[in-house]
Amino acid sequence: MTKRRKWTAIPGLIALAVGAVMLSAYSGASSSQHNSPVQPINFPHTVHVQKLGMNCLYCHNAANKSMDPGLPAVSTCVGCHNMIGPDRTQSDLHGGKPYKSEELAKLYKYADISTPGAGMGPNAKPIPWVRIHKLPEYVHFPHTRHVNAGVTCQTCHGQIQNMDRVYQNASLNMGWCVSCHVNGYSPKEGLEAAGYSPQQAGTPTTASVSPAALASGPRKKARYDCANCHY
Amino acid sequence: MSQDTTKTGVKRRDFLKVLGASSAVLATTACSEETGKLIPYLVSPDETVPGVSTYYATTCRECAAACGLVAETRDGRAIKLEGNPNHPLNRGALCARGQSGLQALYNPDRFRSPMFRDSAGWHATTWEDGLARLGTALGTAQKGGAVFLNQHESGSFPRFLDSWLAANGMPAHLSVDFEADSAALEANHRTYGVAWPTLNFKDAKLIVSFGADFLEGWGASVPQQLDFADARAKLDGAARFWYIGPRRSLTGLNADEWIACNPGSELSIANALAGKGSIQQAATDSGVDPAQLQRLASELAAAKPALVLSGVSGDEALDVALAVAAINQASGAVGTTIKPATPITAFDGIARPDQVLAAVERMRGGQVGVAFVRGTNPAYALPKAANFADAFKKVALKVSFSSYPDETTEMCDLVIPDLHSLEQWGDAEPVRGTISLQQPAMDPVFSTIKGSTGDVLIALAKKDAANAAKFPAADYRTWLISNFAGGAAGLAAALPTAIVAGTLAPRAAAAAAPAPVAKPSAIASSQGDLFLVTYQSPTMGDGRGANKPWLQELPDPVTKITWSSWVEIHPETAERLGVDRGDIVEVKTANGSVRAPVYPYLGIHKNAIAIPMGQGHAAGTKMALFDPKHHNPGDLQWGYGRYSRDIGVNALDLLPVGVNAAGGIVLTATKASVSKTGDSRLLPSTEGSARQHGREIARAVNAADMNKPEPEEEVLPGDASHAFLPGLRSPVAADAQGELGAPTAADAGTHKGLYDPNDPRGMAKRRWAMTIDLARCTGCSACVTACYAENNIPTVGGYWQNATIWADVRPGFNIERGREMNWIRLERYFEGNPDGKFGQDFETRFVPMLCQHCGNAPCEPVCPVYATYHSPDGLNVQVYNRCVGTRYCSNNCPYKVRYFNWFGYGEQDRKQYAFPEPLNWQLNPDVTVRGKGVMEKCSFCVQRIRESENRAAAEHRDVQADEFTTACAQACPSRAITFGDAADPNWTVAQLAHDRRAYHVFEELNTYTAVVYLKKVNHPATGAAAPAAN
Amino acid sequence: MQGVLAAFHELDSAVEAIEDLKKQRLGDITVYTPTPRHEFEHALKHPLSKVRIFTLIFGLCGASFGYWIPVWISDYWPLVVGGKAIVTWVPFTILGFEVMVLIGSLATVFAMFGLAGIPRLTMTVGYDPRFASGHFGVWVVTDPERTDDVVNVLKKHGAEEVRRER
Amino acid sequence: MATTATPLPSGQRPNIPSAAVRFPAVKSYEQVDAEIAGTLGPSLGWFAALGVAILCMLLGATAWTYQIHEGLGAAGYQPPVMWGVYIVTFVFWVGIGHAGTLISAILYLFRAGFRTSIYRVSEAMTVFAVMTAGLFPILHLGRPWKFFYLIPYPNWRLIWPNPKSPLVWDVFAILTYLTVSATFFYVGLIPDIAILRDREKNPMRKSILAMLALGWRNSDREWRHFTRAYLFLAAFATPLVLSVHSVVSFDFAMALSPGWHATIFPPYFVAGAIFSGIGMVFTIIIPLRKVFHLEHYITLNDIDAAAKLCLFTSCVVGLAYLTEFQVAWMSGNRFEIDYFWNRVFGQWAWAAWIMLICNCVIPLSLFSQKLRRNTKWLFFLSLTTNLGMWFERFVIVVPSLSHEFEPWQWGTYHPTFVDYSILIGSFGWFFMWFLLFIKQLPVMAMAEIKEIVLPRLSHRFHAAAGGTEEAGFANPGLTDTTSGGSH
Repeated sequence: MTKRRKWTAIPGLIALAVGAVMLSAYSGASSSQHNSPVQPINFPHTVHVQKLGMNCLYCHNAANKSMDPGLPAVSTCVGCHNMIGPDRTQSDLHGGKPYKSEELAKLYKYADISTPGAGMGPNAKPIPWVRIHKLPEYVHFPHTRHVNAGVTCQTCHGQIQNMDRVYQNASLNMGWCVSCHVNGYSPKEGLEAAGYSPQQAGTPTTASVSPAALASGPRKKARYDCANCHY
Repeated sequence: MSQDTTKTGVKRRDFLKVLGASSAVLATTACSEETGKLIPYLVSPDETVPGVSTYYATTCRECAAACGLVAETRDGRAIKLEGNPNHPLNRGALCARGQSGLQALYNPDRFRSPMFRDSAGWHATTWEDGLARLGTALGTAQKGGAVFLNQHESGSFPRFLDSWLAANGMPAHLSVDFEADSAALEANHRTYGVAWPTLNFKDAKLIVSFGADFLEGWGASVPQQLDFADARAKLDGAARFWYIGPRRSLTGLNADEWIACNPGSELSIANALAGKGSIQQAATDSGVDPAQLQRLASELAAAKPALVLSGVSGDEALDVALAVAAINQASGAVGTTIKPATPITAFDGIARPDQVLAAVERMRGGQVGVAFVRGTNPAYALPKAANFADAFKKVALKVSFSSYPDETTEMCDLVIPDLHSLEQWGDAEPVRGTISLQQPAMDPVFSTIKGSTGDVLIALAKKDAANAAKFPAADYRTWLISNFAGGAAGLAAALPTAIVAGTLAPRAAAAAAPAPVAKPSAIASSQGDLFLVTYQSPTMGDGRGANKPWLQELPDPVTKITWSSWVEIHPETAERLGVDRGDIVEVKTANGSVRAPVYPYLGIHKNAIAIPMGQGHAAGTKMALFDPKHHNPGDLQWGYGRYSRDIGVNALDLLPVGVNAAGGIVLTATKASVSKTGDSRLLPSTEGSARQHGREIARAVNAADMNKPEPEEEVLPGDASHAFLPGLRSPVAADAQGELGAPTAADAGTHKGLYDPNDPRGMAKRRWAMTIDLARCTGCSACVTACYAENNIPTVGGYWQNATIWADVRPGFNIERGREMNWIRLERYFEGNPDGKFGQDFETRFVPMLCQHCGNAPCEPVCPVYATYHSPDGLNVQVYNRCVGTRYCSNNCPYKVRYFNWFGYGEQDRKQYAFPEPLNWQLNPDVTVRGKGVMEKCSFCVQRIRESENRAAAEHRDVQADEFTTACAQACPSRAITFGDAADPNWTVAQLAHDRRAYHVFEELNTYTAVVYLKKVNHPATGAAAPAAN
Repeated sequence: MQGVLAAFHELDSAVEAIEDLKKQRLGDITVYTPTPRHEFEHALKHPLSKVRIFTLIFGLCGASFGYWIPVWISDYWPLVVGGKAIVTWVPFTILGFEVMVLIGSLATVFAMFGLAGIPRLTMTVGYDPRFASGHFGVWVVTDPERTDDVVNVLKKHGAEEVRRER
Repeated sequence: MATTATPLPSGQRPNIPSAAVRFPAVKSYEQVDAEIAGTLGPSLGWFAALGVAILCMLLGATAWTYQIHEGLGAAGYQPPVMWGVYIVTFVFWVGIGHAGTLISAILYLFRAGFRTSIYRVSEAMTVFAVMTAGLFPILHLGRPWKFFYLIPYPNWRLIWPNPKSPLVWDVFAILTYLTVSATFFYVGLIPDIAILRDREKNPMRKSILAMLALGWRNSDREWRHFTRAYLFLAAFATPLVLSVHSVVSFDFAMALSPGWHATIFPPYFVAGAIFSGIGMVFTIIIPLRKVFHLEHYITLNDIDAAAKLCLFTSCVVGLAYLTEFQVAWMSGNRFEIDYFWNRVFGQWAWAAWIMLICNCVIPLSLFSQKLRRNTKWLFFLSLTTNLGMWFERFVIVVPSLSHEFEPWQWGTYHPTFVDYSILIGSFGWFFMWFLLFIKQLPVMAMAEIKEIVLPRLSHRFHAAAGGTEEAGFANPGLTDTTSGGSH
């Protein structure tokens, strides 16, 4: 009947178990946050948004009028890239040197474009993009409500304009959604999340509201009862 | 691709199948799941926004009436059918059968390709090969005596068809509609010169129906219902309604008084009322109290104008119809309540059934070389005694254009399946002077079916040098445009409403009626002591509804039985025969016998039994030709699809081939003997107790008492509050009582969860509520099917939808167990005649019962996980993904309107899956498909509320009064249901809730429901003892 | 630790021995008894157990915590159910009570463990398995020089066996 | 007319049988140890019984697996009867558990002597019955894999269980009850485990027992705190036992359904629970004392006393039944009146009559002392009690639900093989644990029995006291008060 010091481990084990539960509950380990799959075409948001200054709504054209943001049809890509082919003799990228774009070659293959300017061929196929931001099926997320309320895309999606490969910026779990509904969306933080400051030039503005006024707006709270999203 | 877009205006199918699979959403999946692929459009269709519905106006082809439809499509798939508000017939309403058009479109048993039969059996083939085979076979066929049996439809197609037949040296087609009342059509022709005058119920001072079931299939039922409801909703000075017949149908149950006459005695009564016979004689013949007939006669004499209708299907049907026409004329109905000047042209050109029988005899005689069948199913819908199968087999070449396997198609040699009406072009002229256009709402579900029958016929004509010139059009659509008054531009302009003024070329006169093939008097050849009444089921029609699960699952409005056949017997007779509910009896006539369970029914003559038609489709031989990937349970068979297999009996097996003077088949002039078999089964019925037991769920008031002040009620301290209207103004009753503080306290943060923090008006802004006017409700059940369609409600009656081990595999098993999922159900309570004696009248009250969205909901506090709670806008919300399935809420719901997913009806990998491909294409992407183990219930169409709010927010405005409504309210053909915001006086519902007839069900439980019922209004005979109204 | 362990077979002998030892102040006495006997309590005159204090304090803590949880939950995400107030004090009494019992009784047990010195990791000195069965044991911790006195007293009162232990 | 009264012929002061010393056949502490510890060690019959129990449990487990796979539709639920055999059995097992705590805690506080010999078995029964009962709320869920939604723990959904729901009260009550009764059971076992440890030769088993005994040494310090703590635990367990079944009864009483919505439910349920629990105690101890040859510990006097308790609770339950009818009758509420009429004359009348006969009629036989001391009759009666109490819960759950407010939704109920298998499985699960218990741990509290057994005293003492009375030492702590008659 000597030492049975093993018992002293029990409180430690319990503490460990509690810790693990808390960690798994709060770490968002079950979320697909930071997921960044390889896409069939490595679409550079950086070039399109930063260099070319394209508006998100140019391609994701339903984001302000539908639950779905809308995914650009292949014809939307072809609209510009019908002329801008893989073989770039002159480019503002790569220091203006001629180069061949692998990614655009892939696009031409999907869209069945033989030579620039030829238009989409008969064997065109849609591009099977890999989905990154996926809410569970029982959640209804109306993009239109958020976009029309002035929530910047980057608030949820992160600074897509700086992403070479898009990844999931937010955890997208329920607590994350609800926190914003309860505490309210701050236009200022939203602009900051988008990488803009109210004083900075080039900050997007609406016709009537100046960036500074926009940023000084009050926090916008939203309903957070269950049936807002679950039905 | 792009030329397709211009052709149909809707090209988005291929890749959307992929999207569709992911839209069929499930509540059970956890957060970490496969995220899948995002497949974009190749070319974005101009008029669609992903996630936003597009609406196409078109025409319903589920029955002959040709109501107007608006098909809601989402991402290229039709997901819901609504009535077209601009259409002169249905004015925005739509019946259950019309709603179910989608399940014809997406029927999993639809032919996926042409099929041909050789000595080895059936084979599927390609579209081109099928057409080539048809061309070859036709080339060698003997065409002189060809028969084309087409499902009756109004519009240009019949003319096109006849021109094609003529070009090929074949006689004109027969436009068959077994649901049509030949006697009424004939009498209308003789009296008014039109097939069907418009009936004006509103101006009638008295409505009398001789077996005319105008609420459920006789004539154009939706407009008739709308008008009837309007007539009865006048409350003051509304017309009384008498129903005369051996069986009280749904229409009969809506009558104030029922004359339960002997079958076949209608003529006597009609003659007596027309002044051609004596009341005494009529009373003797019909076995009715002469005093009652006398009262009818004197009321009729006083009512100018009256509206008397005949829908008798006995052998004297035409005589009754003509006598009724005489009564109408005498009461000044013509021009006032019966308007031949604006006829319903949808029924023009229906072939008389005796013409069909004559064609059958020609087949039997070997005079027919080619027979075509399109849509219609004579092998099922003609009495077995006509021996159609025998005759049909003698035809050398039999071609079917049917979209679904059926008894007739099984006997054919070649099937070139037609497109569904939602996939093809067409037109109809429902009312003289109005053309209703039919445009495809989506691309064909099966790309392997590349054209409608019209396209096929044009393609065939083009192969023949002689005919090619006669059909220069590229396809049927081009043909239609070339025949359209405004041409292509006019058509395009008319398509947004699909309604255009104009008149189609009249149809070729129907061939002269051939001599009747059988003696009109069929009773003589029958045996037995009970009259057999066979009637068309309001849901199945002549049998074509049987392969649609929504219609199988929809309880018969009268008996509330689903997925089954039954024999209605009066309780007195049942007692005499020693049978009870569910006992299986054998019904025998000279022509055959069937076995079916007994349903004791107060509304049947004690000398008669009634069997509905529409079930008992042949099981058919095996046909393993469908794509097995598409979740087909068990062996695939011919017959009429999986949903109709092994269900019930076909009442037509009992009938002789009797034809009345109008050429219609005699349905109710046979006698039958009934014998007990000793077997019995539980009826798959949704009916619990048919009596209210004094619980005042369905209340009624006599019209005469309406204006009397309510008797002062003694209020005892501690009694439940009867002042429910304050409760309606606030989402939570406790708040109305001042217990949760003033609504404006919201921003103070006291009860932050109750309010939209951005809305300074706080929670009192919205209280979604509904009124249901029982004076208008006819019990037709269109709301039920509309709800199924809108809310992805699974049907649970399929024989495979049961457990695996030691399970009963029989249709309707889950419904026997009370597991039906009807979020809105129609309760049908009988009042009066408590002992079930024949001869004593009884009253019927229909109550649509759905979640009452109580302000003090008993279901909410008992849920351990907040899966149900009260939303700030007054909804009682069910959160499927939070629900763990304790079912406590259902136990605590006094209205019993919560439904549980006992099996994985919504899970694709489950045996019990309710939406086998492609039925799941219909699923509404805005509504979660519930997985197993989850409670669900009426949500007041919360997805529509959110959609409107989202649209309003995007447009920076508030939701406006009456901007939208729920699916049930939208479909309701009697406009009994009104939905809206009771807290905002601009909404109609807020006004209706203050009606003097308003009451809440189980008010004494203090639930503060959001559903307000308006009492039914009874019109008892003046002087007669009024049944107790409460 | 050093002392003398005696095993008695008779209850009265053990009690008398203890009383004698106490009278002579011959060291700290521990009594082993197969079953609690009041005779020993009277002889040893120990104060009342302090378990009750823990029971009271933790019972009260439990009750407050038990009330606090539902109140906090209800207020954290205020959802209206059945038209009831957000914080309903009356039914929360049930949770308050249950948690009081839970925490109070667990505290009682752990207090008992603590006060009684269990779980005891060593029991090599001053114990004999017989004490769990039929014998009464007296364990006297004492100075080496007084050991003999103790042994004498114990033997005098009829100890079955006396053992010196260290 | 008699003019003279007749005295008792014996001329003695009347005595009652229980007035004898509690265990006349138990002479010494060593005998207690030997006889009770001697019941341990497996036998062939025990293995057979355990095998049967495990098979039953596996049947239930299989049925549950099947039910999870298929969905709850595999069970016989028929709306509106949304609760069926599972909830019936849940309440049944919770009820069984209650007698154990009653005997070990309440009777401890009341110093009822007959408790000593049967309380360990009863307490084990409590723990295992609550373990069994605790399965059912999970088992009857539509989505049992989501049961953790009921547990209040911090989570990223930021949403917690609804503390207003009686089912959450259930979670708290059942978990507390399970924890406290298991603790109580274990604490009471510590001295006995120490006895076993000190008797054990096998080093492996000995070290396990040593661990379980937590180094218990029977020292006066240990006993001093132990008895105090035990008293407080008993004091906690006593209101707990009343609260737990009250909370279970709230599952029904808080609902609106006629037949459920009644304020009488908590006391009615508690009495019913104790009644059924004592029934189960009889079912267990009557064979046990026979097989283990413990008749001289679990004496007829003890059984007699327990039978009186049984009779008393039966009368309370009967009164509650009558009160329910009376309340319905006098309420003037047509839903209530309809329901109670339906209860005894409607579709489920047979169940109601089984309940009434088993729970109210048969136990009346216990007014006869002869039958109270007839173990065969008591065993039979215990079986009818179990049956009757199961049906009592059935009558509460099923007919109430099938005959609620809405006549259109009146229905019926047909359990399937899944329901029955899980019912059988629950018995298998319970008896599996029970059988494992009786061969591993002493079925009686040896240390506590020793309190009652006279300690060995010296010859000197006997001589001094004149050999007549063991005056100073004969104050066994917890003998029942009636035993004073022999002094």
